[in-house]
Amino acid sequence: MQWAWLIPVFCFAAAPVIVIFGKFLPTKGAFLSILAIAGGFVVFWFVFGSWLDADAATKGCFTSANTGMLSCDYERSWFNAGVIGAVGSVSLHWGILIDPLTIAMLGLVTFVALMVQIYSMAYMMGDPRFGWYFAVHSLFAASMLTLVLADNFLLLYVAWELVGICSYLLIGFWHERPAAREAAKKAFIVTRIGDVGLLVGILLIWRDVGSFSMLDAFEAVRTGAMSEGVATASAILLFLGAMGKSAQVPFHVWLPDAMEGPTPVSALIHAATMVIAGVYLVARAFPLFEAYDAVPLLIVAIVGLTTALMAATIALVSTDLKRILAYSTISHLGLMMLSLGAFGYTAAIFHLMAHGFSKALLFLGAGSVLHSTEFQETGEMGGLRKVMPLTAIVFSIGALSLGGIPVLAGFWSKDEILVAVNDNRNAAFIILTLFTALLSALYMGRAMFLVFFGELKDQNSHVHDAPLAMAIPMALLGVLALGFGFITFNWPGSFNGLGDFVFFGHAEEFHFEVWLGAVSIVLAVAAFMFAYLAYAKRSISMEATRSRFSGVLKVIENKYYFDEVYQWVVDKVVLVFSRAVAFFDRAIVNDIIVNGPADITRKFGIALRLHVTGHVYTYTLAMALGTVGLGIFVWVRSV
Amino acid sequence: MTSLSDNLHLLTPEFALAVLAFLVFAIDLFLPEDRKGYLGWVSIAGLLALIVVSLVMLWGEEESLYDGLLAVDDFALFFKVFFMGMGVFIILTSMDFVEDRLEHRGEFYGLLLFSILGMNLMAQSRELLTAYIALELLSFSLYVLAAYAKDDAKSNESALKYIIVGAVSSAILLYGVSMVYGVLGVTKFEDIAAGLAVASEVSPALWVGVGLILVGLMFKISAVPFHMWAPDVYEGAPYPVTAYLAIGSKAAAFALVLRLAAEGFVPAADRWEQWQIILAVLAALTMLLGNLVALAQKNLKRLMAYSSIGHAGFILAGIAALSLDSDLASNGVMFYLVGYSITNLVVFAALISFFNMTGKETITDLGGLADHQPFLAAALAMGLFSLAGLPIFAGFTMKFYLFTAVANEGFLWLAGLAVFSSLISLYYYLQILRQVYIEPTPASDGGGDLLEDYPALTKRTSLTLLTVLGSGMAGIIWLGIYPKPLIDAIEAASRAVMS
Amino acid sequence: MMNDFDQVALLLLILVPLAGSLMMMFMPGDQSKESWYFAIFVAGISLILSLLVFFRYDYDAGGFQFIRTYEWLPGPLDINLALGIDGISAPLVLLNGVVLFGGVLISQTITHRIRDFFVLLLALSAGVFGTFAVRDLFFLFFFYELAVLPMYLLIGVWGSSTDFGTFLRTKEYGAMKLILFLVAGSILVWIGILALYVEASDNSAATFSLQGLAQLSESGQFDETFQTWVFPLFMVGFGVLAGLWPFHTWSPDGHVAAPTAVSMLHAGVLMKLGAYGIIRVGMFLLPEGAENWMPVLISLGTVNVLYGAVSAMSQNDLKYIIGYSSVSHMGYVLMGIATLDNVGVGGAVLQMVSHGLMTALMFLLVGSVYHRTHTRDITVLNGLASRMPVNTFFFAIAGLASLGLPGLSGFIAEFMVFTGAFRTYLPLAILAVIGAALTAVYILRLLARTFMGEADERWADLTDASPMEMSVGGAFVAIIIFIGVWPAPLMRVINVGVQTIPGV
Amino acid sequence: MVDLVWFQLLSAALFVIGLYGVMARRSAVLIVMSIELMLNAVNINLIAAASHMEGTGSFANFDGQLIAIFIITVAAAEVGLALAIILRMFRNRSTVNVDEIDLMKW
Repeated sequence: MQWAWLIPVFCFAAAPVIVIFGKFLPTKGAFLSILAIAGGFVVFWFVFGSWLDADAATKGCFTSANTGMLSCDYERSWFNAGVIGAVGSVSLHWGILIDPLTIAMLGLVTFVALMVQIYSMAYMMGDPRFGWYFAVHSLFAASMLTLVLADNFLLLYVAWELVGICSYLLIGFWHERPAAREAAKKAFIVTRIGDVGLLVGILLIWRDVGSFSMLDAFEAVRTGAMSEGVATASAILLFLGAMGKSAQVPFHVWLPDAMEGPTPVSALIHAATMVIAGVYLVARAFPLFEAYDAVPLLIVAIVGLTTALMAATIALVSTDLKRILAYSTISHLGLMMLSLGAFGYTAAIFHLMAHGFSKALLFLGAGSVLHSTEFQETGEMGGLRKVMPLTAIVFSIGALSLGGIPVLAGFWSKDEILVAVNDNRNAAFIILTLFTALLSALYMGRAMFLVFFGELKDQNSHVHDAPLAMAIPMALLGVLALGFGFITFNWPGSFNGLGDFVFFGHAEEFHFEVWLGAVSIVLAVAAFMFAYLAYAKRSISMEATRSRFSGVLKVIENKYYFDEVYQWVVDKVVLVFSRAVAFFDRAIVNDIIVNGPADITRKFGIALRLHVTGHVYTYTLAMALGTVGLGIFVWVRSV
Repeated sequence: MTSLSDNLHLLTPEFALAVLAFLVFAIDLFLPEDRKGYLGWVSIAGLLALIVVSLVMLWGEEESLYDGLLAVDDFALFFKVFFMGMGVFIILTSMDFVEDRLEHRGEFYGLLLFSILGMNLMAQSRELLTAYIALELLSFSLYVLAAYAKDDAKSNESALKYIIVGAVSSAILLYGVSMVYGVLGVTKFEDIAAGLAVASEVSPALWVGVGLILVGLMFKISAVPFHMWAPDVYEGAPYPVTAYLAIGSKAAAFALVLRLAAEGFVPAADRWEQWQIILAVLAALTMLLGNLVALAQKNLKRLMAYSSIGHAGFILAGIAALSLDSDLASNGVMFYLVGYSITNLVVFAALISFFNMTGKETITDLGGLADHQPFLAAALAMGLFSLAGLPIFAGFTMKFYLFTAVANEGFLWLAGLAVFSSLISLYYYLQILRQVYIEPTPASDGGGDLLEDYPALTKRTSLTLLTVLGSGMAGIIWLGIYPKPLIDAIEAASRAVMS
Repeated sequence: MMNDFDQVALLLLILVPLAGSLMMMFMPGDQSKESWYFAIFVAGISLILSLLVFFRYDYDAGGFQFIRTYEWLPGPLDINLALGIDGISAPLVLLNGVVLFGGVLISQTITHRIRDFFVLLLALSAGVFGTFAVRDLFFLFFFYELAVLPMYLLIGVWGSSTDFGTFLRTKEYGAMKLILFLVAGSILVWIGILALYVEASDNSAATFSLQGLAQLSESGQFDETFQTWVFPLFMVGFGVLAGLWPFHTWSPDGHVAAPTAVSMLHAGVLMKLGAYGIIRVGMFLLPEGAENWMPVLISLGTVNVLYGAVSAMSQNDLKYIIGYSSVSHMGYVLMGIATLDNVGVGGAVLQMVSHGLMTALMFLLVGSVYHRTHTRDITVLNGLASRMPVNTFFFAIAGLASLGLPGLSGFIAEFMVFTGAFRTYLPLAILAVIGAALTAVYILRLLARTFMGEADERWADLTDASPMEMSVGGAFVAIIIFIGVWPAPLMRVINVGVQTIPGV
Repeated sequence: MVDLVWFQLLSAALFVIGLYGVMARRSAVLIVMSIELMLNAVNINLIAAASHMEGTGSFANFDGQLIAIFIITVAAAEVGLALAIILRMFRNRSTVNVDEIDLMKW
C-alpha cells in the first residue's frame, strides 16, 4: 500500500518524457502515456488488495475516529519552512492517505482515464500536437490521482491547481480557435476564484490546528479543539473551492464552454477528473462540514439543489449535443452535492462513480458521433442508429443510466440520493429532487432520441461507426454503466455493499424506500416515453408548449443570463476599474506625484538663477546684505 | 628667543618657488615665440623637483617660523605637496590651450607659479596679515589669469567683476582684522583663540570682527550669499583658468579657513559652538542654491561653477563640524578637497580637450561625443559620476567620510541636506552624460553635423591631456577603492592643526 | 585547497566581475564580438564561484560563513571590508550568478557599443554580488550604489523609446526616472546609516561593522525611540528599490525602456537588493523599530500586490504587464518580510529567488519576441505559439510560476508568505490571496493574446528562440520547476538564515 | 586723547560710504575709488587701535601701523591691476559702465 504513490508518479514521469522526446518515439509517445495510466490501474488493484488484507495493526493503518473506515496514512518530508524544531516553523509533507474513499476514486480515475486515452489514440489521430495532447493528459491524470491520494490539504491544493492548469491546457488545446482560447481562460479564472476560498480555508485551518494534515484537522474538530466559528468558516471556504471546480451555481459558467476542447477531454473532465474534485473535496473534508450544527452542509444542499435544477432546465432546451451533456453533468454534480448536503455520503460517492462511467460513455459516444458527422447541433443529426449501431447502443445505455431507468447504474445511485434527501431534508427538497430526476430523464431521452432515432439525414449517410480503438473503451464503459449499480447490494459472503465500504461514521446497509423507488421509476419511464413520442416519433408537437412558455424559455435558453451578467461585470467593472487604476498610476502617481516635484525643483532652479543679474553691484549688495543678515541671525540667536 | 633667521632653510620650497617663477618670467624674455611652450615644461620640472624637496626636507618637521607667523608642519606640507601637484596637472592641462588660444604664454606659467606660492603660504600662515598677503598673492595672480584672453570681452568682464568683488571682500576681511586687532590687540590665530576663550562675555566688536573675517573668506570659497561672482568669472575666464579656480583657489581658501578655524576658533569651545550653527546654515544655503541653480544652466563652465558652489557647501559643512573631540571633520574636509580636486581636474581636462577640438562650451554641443571620442566620454562619465558621489569613484568615499563627520558632530540634518543636494546634482550631471552617450551629434549651423565643422573631433586627444586624464582617472578610482594611504597622510596633517 | 578557496571565495566573487569590467574598458574594438565572449567568460566564472559558494555553505553550521575581513579604514570610522554570507544571502548570490550568466549569454543581440555594454553590466553585477556578500554598512551601501549607477547608461544608451499613442515613454525619461528614484531612496538609506553611526558613536562604539552594530542593538544600546524613527528611513529607502508602493513607478517605465539583459538583471536581481537591505540592515539592526513599523509595511505590501495586479490587467505592452507584475510580486516579498514570522520571511527570501528567476525568464522571452516581431503590443501580436512553440512553452511556465501554480517555484514562495501572513495579519493575508488570483487574469490574458490564436501571416517567417535563448530559458525553466517540486535544498539554507533575524 | 570709539565710528562711516559707493556708482573707475575708501577706513581703524593699545609705551603694540602699511601697498597694487583691466575693458567694449557689463548673467 505504501507504493500507492507510484500511481500518479507513473503519469508524472510520462509527461516530460513525451514533451521532450516525443518526436523520436513511435506514436509520438502516446503509448507511454497509456502505459503509465495502465500501470497505475494495475497498481490500483494491488493497493486495493492490500487494503482488503490490512487491519488496524498494519503499518500506517488505523481505524479513523471520524469516518470509522480503515485508513492508512504514509508521509514523507517535503520541506521545512523554518528550521526544524524552531518555534513557528512548519513542516510540509508529501503524504498519501488510503481509505475506501480514495480507493473508489483511484479506481474511477485510473479506469476512465485509461479508457479515454485509448479512445483518444484513434480520435486525435493526425492532430499536429498529438504528443502534447497525451503529455498533458498524463499530467492531468497524475494531478487528479495525487488529489485523491493527498493526506494533507497543502498537497491537495497543489494537485487541485495542477488539475486546473491541465484542464486549461486541454480545453484550450485548439487554441487557434478564439472560442477555445476564451473558454480555457474562463475555466481557469472562474475556478481560480473558488480556489481563493479553498486556499484561505486551508490556511485558516492551518492557523487554528498548526498543521496541514487532514487527519489532524479532523481530530481537532472531533475533540472540539477547533471552534465552531473556524470549522464553519473554513468548511464554507473549502466549499467555495469545490463550487468552482464542480461547477456549482454561480461558478458553473465555465463548464459548458469547456466543450471547446477535444471531446475525449470533455469525457475526462466530466467523468473522472476536474469536476468531481469538488465533490471529492467535500466528501474528504466531511468531518469539517458536519461538525457542530452542520450549517455548511445545509448550504451545500441548497447550492447543490439549485444547481441541479437550473442546469437540468437548461439541458432540456439546449440543441448542442455536447452542451446538453455538459448541463447534464452540472445537474448531476448538483445532485451529488445535494446528497452530501443531505448526509448521503455513500450515495454521493456512489453516484459520482455511476455518473462517471455513464458520462464518460456518453461523451465518448458523442465524440464518436461528432468525429464522423462533424456536427454538434442535434438538429443536424437524427436516425444515426442505422449507421453507427454500436455508438447508438452505448450512448443509449449511458442515457438510460443517467435517466434513472432501473437496473442501470444511475438508477441505483439516484435512488440512494433520494433516500438520503428524504431522510434528512424536508419535503421541499425531496419534491424538487424528484422534479430534477424527471427533467434529467427527459433531457437524456430527448438527446438520445434526437440523435439516434427518427429519420436519417442524407448528409449523414456516409457516416461510419467508431473504429476499434474507440469502440473497445466504449464497450467496456458500457458494461460498467449497465452493471455497476449492483455493487450497492449486499452480496452475502463476499461483499456487503458499497455502504459497507465507503461510509461516514458507520457502515450502512443497502436500503430501498419502496414508494420513492416507485415514484422515481414512474417518472423516469414516463419521461422517456414522452421523449420518444416527442422527439423520435414526433407524434407530440412541442410547438404549443414552446409558445406558451416562450418567456420562461427565453430565460432558460439564455442560461439565466449568467454569462451576460459576468461579461458585464468583467467589461464594465473589472476592466474599467483596472483602466482607472492604470490611469491613476500614470496620471496621478507618475505625472503629478513623481514628475511634479521634479518639475518644481527644476523650475525653482530656473527661477532662482535670475538672482545672478550680471551686474557687479548686485553682487556687492548681496554680500552686504548677507553680512547684515548674518549679523541679525547671530543677534537673534544670542537674545 | 630664537633669531628670525634660525630656521630659514625650512622655507626653501617657497623661496625656490619664487625663484622659479621669476626665472620663468626672465627666460620668457629671451625665448622665441615658438619655443615658449618649453616654459611649461620648465615649470613642471621645477614643481616636481620642489615636491620631492619638500617631502624630503620637511617630512615630520614641526616648527613655527618668524615668531609664529608661518608654520612648517604636516598640515602645511600636505597642502604644499597637494597644491604643487595640482599645479603640475593644471599646467599639463593648459598647455594645448595656451599654445592655441592665448598670447604671452611665458607669463601665464609664471603667474601660475606665483599663485601656487600664494596658496602654499596660505596653508602655512598662522597670522591674519600673513594670511591676507598670501591670499592677495593668489588673488592677484588669478585676476590677471582671468583676464588673460585679453581681446575676449567675456574674459575682461569676468576679470573686472572678479577684481571688484574680490577687492570689496578683501576690504571686508581687513575691516574684520582691524576690529579683532582693536579688541584683542593680536592677530595670531592662537592668540585669538586664547583671547576668545578667556573673555567671559565677548564684546560685540569682536563678534563683528570675527564675522567680517569669515565673510571675507566665505567670498573666496564662494559660499552663498557671497558666491555671485563665481559663475560669471568661471564662465568668462579662459578654460584652464576656470579649472584652476575651481580646483586650486578653492582648495587654498579652504586650507586657510581650516587652519584659522582649527587654531583660532575651535579651541575656544564655547564660542565655536555658537559659530558652528552659523557656518552650518551658510553651508546648507550654499549646497542647496548651488545645486538648484545648476539645474538651469546650459553653459558647461557656468554649470561647473554652480556645481563647485554646491561642493563648497559640502566642504563648509565639514568646517562647521570641526571639533576638539575628533579629527574626523578636518580629515573629511581635506579628503574631500583632494578627491574633489582630482575629480574636477578630470572633468575639466576632458572638457578642455573637447574645447580645444571645437571651441564649443555648451552642454548640447557634447552630443554624440561617445561616438567620436570614447575615451574622453569615459573620463567625463567617471568624473561626473564621482562628483555626484557614486561608487567606485572618489566622490563616494569622500562624501561618505565627510558627511559621516558632519553627522557625528550632531548635524545630522545638515548631512541629510547634503545627501539630498547630491541627488539634485546627480540630475544635471546626468544631463551632461545624456548628451555624451545618448543624444546624437548635434547639427551644425551649416546643416551638416558637428563633425564636418570640426574634423578635429576625430583626432586623438593630446598626450599631455591624456596624461592628466589617465592619472586623474586612476586617482579617482584609487581614492574610491582604497583611500587609506591618503587618509593616513591626512590624519597626520590634521593632527598638526587640531591638537 | 578548498579551504583556501573558502578564504578568498567572496572576495573573488566581487573582484572577478569588477576586474572583468575594468579590464574590458581597455580592450580594443568597441564593436567586436570578442567583448561578448570575454563577458561570457567572466560571467561564467562568476557563476561557478557563486555555485561553489552556495553549495559549500554549510547549513548545519548556519550563521555567517566564508568570513574574511580586510582592513580598509580602521580608526574612528572603523570601516572594513568584512565579507561573509549567511542563509539569506547565499541563495541570492546564486541567483545573481545565474541571472547574470543568462543575461550575458542572450546579449548577442546587442550590436552597438558592445564593449561598453558589458563593462557596465559586469560592474552592476559586481555591485550586486558585493551587496550580498559584505557585512559592513559602508560597503553594503557602496556596492548597493554601484549596482544602481550603471543603470542610467545601460537603459539610456541601449534601451528603446516607445510611443503609446496617448503618451510617450522615451528611454531617457525611463533611465533618468529610474536612477533619480533609486538614488533618492538611497539618500534615506544614507541618512539612516549616518544616524546609526552617530548613535553607535554616542555609545562610544563607533563602527560601521554590521556585526558590531548588531551587538550594540542586542545589548539594547539603540533605544526604541531611535529605532522607531530610523527604521522607516531604511524601510522606504530600500523599499524604493524593492518597488514599494507608491514609489514603484520607476520600475515599469524602466523596464519598458531597458534592453533585455538589463531588464533581466534589474527585475531579477536588482529589485531584490532593496528587500535584502530591509532585512539585513533594518531588521537585523533595528528589531524594535521593525516591529513598530511592520503594520505599515505589510499594508503597503498588500497595496503593492493588488495595485500591481490590477494595473497589469489593462496594459497592452508586454513589458508593462511584466513590470507591473513585478510590482505586484515584490509586494509578496515585502509582505513576507513584514510578517516577522520565520515562515513568512523565509517565503519572502524564497520569493526573491523565485521571482528573480521567473521575471528574468519572462524578460528574456519578451526580448526574444520583440527582437523578432519589433513590437510588444499584445493587441498586435497574435498566435505566436505556432511559430515559436518553445518560447511559448517557456513563457507559459514563467507565467504560471508567476500566478502561483504549484509545482513551480512561485507557489512555494507565495504559499509561505501567505502562511506567515495568516499567522500575523489575517485580513491582509486574505487580500493577498485574492491578489494571487488576479495574477491569473493578466497572465492568462497575456498568454491568450500573444501566443494563442490563429497565427498572423505577418509572422510567417518568424523563427523560434535561438539555441542560446533556448538553453538559457531551458535552464531557468528547469530551476523554476526544481524549486517548485523540491524546495528543500534551498529552504534548508534560507531557514538557517531567517532564524538568525532578531525578532522573528 | 580722543576716545577710540570716535575713531572707530569715523572708520565705520568711511567704510559704509565706500561700500555705498561700490554699489551706487556705475563707472568702474569710481567703484575702484570707493574700494580705496573702504581700505582707508580699515587703516584708520588699525592705526587708532594701535595707538590706544595698553602697554608700557605709547607704541607698545605697533602691529596696527605695520598692517596699515602693508594694506596701503597692496591697495596700490590692486588699483593698478584694476585700472589695467578696466582699460582692456574699455578697449574691447568702449564702455566702463557696469550696467552694460553684463554679457554673463543667470
